[in-house]
Amino acid sequence: MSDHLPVLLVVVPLIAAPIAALIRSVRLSWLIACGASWWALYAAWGLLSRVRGGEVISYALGGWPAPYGIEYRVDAVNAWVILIVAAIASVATPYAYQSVRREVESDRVSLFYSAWILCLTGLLGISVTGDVFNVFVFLEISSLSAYALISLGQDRRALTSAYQYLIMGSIGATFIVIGIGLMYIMTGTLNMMDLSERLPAVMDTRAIPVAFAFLTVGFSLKLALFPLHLWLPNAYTFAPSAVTAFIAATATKVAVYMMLRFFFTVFGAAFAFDVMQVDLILLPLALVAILSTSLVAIHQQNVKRLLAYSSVAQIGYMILGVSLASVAGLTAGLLHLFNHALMKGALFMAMGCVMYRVGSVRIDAMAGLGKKMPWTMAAFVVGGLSIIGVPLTVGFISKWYLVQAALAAGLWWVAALVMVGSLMAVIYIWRVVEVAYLSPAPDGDGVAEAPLAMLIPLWVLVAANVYFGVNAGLTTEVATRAAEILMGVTS
Amino acid sequence: MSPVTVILAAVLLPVLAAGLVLFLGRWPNLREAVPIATGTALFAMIYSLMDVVRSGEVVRYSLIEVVPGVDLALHIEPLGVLFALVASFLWPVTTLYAVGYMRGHHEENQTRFFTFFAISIGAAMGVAFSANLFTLFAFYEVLTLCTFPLVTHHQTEEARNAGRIYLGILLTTSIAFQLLAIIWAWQVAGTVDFVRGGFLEGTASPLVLNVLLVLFVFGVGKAAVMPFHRWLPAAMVAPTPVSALLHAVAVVKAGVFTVLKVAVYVFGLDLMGELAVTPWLAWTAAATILIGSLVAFTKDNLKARLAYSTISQLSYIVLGAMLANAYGIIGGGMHIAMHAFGKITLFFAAGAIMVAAHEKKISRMHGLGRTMPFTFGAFFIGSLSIIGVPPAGGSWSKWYLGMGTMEAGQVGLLAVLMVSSLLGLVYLLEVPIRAFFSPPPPDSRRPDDVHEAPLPVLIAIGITATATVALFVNPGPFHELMTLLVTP
Amino acid sequence: MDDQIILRLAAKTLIPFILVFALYVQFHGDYGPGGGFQAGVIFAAGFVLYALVFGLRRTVQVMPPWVTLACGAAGVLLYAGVGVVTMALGSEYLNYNVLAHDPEHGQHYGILLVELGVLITVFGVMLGMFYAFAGRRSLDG
Amino acid sequence: MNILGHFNYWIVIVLMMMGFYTVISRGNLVKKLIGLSLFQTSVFILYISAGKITGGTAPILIDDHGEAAEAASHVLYSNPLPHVLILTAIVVGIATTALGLSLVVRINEAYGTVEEEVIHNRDESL
Amino acid sequence: MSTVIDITLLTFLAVTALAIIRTRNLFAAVMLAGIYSLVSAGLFTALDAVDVAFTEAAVGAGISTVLFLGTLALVGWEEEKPAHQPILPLVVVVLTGGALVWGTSDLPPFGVATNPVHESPIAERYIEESGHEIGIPNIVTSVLASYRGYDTMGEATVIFTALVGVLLLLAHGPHPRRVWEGDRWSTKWDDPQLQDEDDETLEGDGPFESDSPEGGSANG
Repeated sequence: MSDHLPVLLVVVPLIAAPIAALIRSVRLSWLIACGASWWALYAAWGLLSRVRGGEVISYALGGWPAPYGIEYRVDAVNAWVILIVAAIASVATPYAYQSVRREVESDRVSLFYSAWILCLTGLLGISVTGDVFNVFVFLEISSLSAYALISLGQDRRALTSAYQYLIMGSIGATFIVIGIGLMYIMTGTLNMMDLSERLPAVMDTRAIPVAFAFLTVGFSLKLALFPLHLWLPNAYTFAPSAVTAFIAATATKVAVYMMLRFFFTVFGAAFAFDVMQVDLILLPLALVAILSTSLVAIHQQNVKRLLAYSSVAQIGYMILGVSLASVAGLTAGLLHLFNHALMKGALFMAMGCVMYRVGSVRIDAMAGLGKKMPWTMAAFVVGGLSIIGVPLTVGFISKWYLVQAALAAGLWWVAALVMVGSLMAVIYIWRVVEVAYLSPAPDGDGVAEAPLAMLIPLWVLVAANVYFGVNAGLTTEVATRAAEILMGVTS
Repeated sequence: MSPVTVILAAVLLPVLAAGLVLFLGRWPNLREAVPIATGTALFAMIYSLMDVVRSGEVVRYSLIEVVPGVDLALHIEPLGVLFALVASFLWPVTTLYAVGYMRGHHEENQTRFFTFFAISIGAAMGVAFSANLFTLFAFYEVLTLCTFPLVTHHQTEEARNAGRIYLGILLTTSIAFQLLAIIWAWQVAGTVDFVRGGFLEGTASPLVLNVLLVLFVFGVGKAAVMPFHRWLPAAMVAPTPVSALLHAVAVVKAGVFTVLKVAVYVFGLDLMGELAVTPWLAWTAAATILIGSLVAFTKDNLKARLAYSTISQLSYIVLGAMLANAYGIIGGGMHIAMHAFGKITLFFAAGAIMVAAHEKKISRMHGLGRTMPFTFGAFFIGSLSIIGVPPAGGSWSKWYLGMGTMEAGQVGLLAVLMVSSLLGLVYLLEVPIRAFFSPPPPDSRRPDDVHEAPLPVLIAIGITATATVALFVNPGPFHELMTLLVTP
Repeated sequence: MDDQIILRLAAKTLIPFILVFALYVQFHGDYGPGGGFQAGVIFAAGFVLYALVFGLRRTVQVMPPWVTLACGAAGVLLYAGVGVVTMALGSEYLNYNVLAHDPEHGQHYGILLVELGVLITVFGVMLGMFYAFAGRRSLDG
Repeated sequence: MNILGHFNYWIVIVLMMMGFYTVISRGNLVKKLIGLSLFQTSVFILYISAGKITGGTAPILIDDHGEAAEAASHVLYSNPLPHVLILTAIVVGIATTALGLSLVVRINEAYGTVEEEVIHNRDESL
Repeated sequence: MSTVIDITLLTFLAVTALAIIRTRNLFAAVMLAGIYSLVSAGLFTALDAVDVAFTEAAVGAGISTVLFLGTLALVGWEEEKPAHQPILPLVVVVLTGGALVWGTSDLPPFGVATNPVHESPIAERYIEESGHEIGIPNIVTSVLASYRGYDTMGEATVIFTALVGVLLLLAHGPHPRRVWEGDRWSTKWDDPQLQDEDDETLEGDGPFESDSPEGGSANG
């Protein structure tokens, strides 16, 4: 069975989704979702432990060898992303039970979990495949289910933000299709490895740079790179809490992965950075993203929105690492992929707990929660410290590598600006912490600590934030290995 | 007990004590006995490290490798032992004091207070024994964060604003400057492990090294070198035991300790002496000394005056480091201890006055010396130590610092030290003189039943005042440790 | 009312042909244009026509909404299931060669089954969507 | 020849851009979706154009499958792969449109309008 | 000859697209979009893509039109006049289009058999080998269901996802909200005019029924 692990990773959730939709019992469909995500985690770990040493797993779907059929291709890079997605899913799904019961009508919950699993399926499918058109198909599975999940928020603005996301996401996907089409017309192939062999011959045509540009714009839309991030704050703010925690921690990460895969594997770093000089665009955009959206985050009154803007800034950190186009920079970016998933997952889950008890996530609604919901707010503090980049949290590890990569590239001012971004994080996180701990609570609203079923997943993520901040050996090893693969460096 | 066990215990025992405090929250006497007992045991254990230091044995313990090449590690060296000795001695004393103070003041949330207090000590111990810049930075930040709840203890608007300034300055400087400097050092040198004589020499261009030194000195916000000193007066809204132990001893000394450690173990005195920016930093410290003293003059609030005095005195130590010679380091190191004992005595006294007479303003302390002779007597002794005159310990450190300026050929700096001492003479001694020799103001609405503070407070004041004098008679381990530090 | 009768009569005559045509499209897909997807759409169109002429309520009685969801799910499961079977038979996922003794027949069976899966899914989804939109105003049409 | 050889592509690009323009310039949510499907349909034409061989025929083997292999060498078939891709893309397109339309229906119920500007104003005033 | 058909159909498409942009009658726009699909289906036939043409006709002109009309029946038939002439979108579109024209200017010319797409071993294998590898004449079906059968499974999953999404949004009449009223749950229907995130109150801890018996699927 372990030979089939790459495909089983995707197919098991894919089979679970229709079953969950048909089952009328809320609990059973939730259990199916849990099972699917835990399976994914198991499979992801299996894949990662096989490719950690540098092995590449290739799986020919339908028995047709690449490039004639669709190939699943797993190396340390996507095994890493798959692990991130599966790990977050397997924590977020147990968490969802209570939260969803409170926020989604019970007669929709089965379908909700079906869409949830489909979203997971899509994200895993994108990450595991070695075929560019297959990317598009699974991208749409994850996107469509994400639009539907987001639209289920209680505020009516959930609908408009889902619509906005749908339009921008579809434009992005169509751009990607155009880019894939141009590449296909120039080479006649869709397999990533095959493309990477055939593209050099046609690199000096005009079509390939344009294909590159369209793919870059398409992925930037999907990963919410400034200034194409406009869909993200609304979507994260108004989606149901569990959905926000899940999607915020995974969807943009997978989009970053796709961008990496196309830049480094399909086109090759030499083309992307020496010919196209995409770093000249990405680096400034990343810096502007970090600074401007952190500034916007500082002024938010709704904490989920605040965290959403913070996400755009954090995506800036990842892209910053990518734009350095060095092993160190990519390591930083890939590390932050994982680390940011942990911290944002924890923060949004904490907000889900607040939503569950208080019914609002505005800052003024947090007054006195430090005492009333001590575990939830303590989790928020740890997650927040991680965002800030305090040592002994994962955020610090990311920052350490990112700054070091910037300094190694001689960009001391970039390193300094990264630090400024951290300081802005101090402000927006501490605004919340201050209100939670130093403002008196309104009397007698009977707010109590969130249920254990939500607290345990939340604290699993918090513990991971600290554990991987203290013992980053595994994460740095895999991220470095993945970065070396992308850069084509053999160690 | 092996040295490694001791340094591990030094970090962990206070944290365990914190857990126990939290657990025993409902039984106040038991709860407060925990830190006193732990602290005493801790002091005894750390004192046993003197032998290790004397033997010159290298003791390093790596807890965990965080990222490849960087580990969370502790080690034993003279400067750290000195800092740990001071902090561990004063912790139980301050706890004793806090028992009297907090109860006398009817403070709320005492369990939370004692818990974070203990954690802060653990963090300070971590700073003292850290074996590399990363570990140092980690504990430094933990110390910042754990003291935040103490600063904002009263949860008032004032406390909240103070907390913002406190955290704002300390985190800003540490993240924007210190962390950047640490990562930069790692980038150029490939290591962050403390090595006697430094590890930066020859790793980067002089320009980069100069920039690094500036980043380190200003990045240690806890050293309160101007213009990053505003957090210290702000932190005075905290209950007095916090001001006494943390903002006169543990937190601020963690700052200047870092500066000294960076000078000795990251740059090395030789390299420091060569860098163009070092004298400039010395003069920045000198300016802080003078301005701090002058501002202290204008403060009528006793704790504020002591805070500015602290700012001024901390820069003595920074100055010592920037002199880049053995005398400067010895003087700076000893001043960590001497200033600690002197200043804590002063803060204890200030708190005692607040508890017993509810007075904060110096201008309203006329005649109080007659009802509180013991407190004001101790205040007098503490003042002498800060000013640097016998028979108080402070005279030793000032002597060495003066020698250091001569050695460095900086007569101007010597003059600054002199002037500052004169200023101290005036602004500190004003308090006991008013208390003892002025009659009570006629409009005084002071209650008639003012008498000395509660007994635990007095015992604590007695201990620190006695120690201040004793350190003049015999500067003992502190002098020895610093000599060991500078003699290869 | 009279022309309604004519309409209904025409529809009643037409719908079976539409459904048969759908099946033709399905099974002729191997030889000419067509296949599961087109057949599914046409099949659904037959029911849509029924609903337009006879009203949603009667259509729902013939083909309840939950059946459409079940069809949508069942088709996907059938498709994915074929893959699982090939895997169980010791080959790659969706490698139809192992479904029969010789690869060519295996491919035939496999394609037949997965096209059937597509037909069922597409039929269910299209009709289900139509129900959802049309039912938005009221079930009585 | 070159101009003629690319004329096809260029009209397709004009079509694509008309759809794209409709999506990003129109305030009516339904119109946006019409534009989106216009955009996508035009991209399909780009793909299919690429698969065409002048003088070729639809990729359906004309002989009985026994002799298909030999037959294939005599007949020029257009490339089947783009067709397959576009079949998938069409389905994805309708899926997106359907989901978008159901969002529009719900937005209309929640706001009483499907004009972007009006919706924006209503939420601002909240 | 076929080039003439091509050009004619493409020109017709452009005119239709222009009309769609210009008209503010949504019914007309939907109908024109249907025509657009039909014409492009014709174009697909001319380009030898009969399967695609069939599907485009069924979906673009059929299902899609039905769904659009169903929506319009619910939301109204007229589009409002835009308040101002959108300049920015125009710039974006011109830039994008310009980039594409530039990029396609050295694309292999249309319809030439030596283009990489046709020379590629992949297409060659499909055309030459599928006859005996798969054994059915329609190569599109072979590729669709076998060579790239996994994509098609993804495609089936995509539309299933769409159904799930549509049902989540539309299956149960206007969005009801369940509110705990002290002793029991009651279903409240949103008043579109009165809803505010801040007003949302989720009262205390009500006894949720564990598995609602009526819960579940799409019985509309």
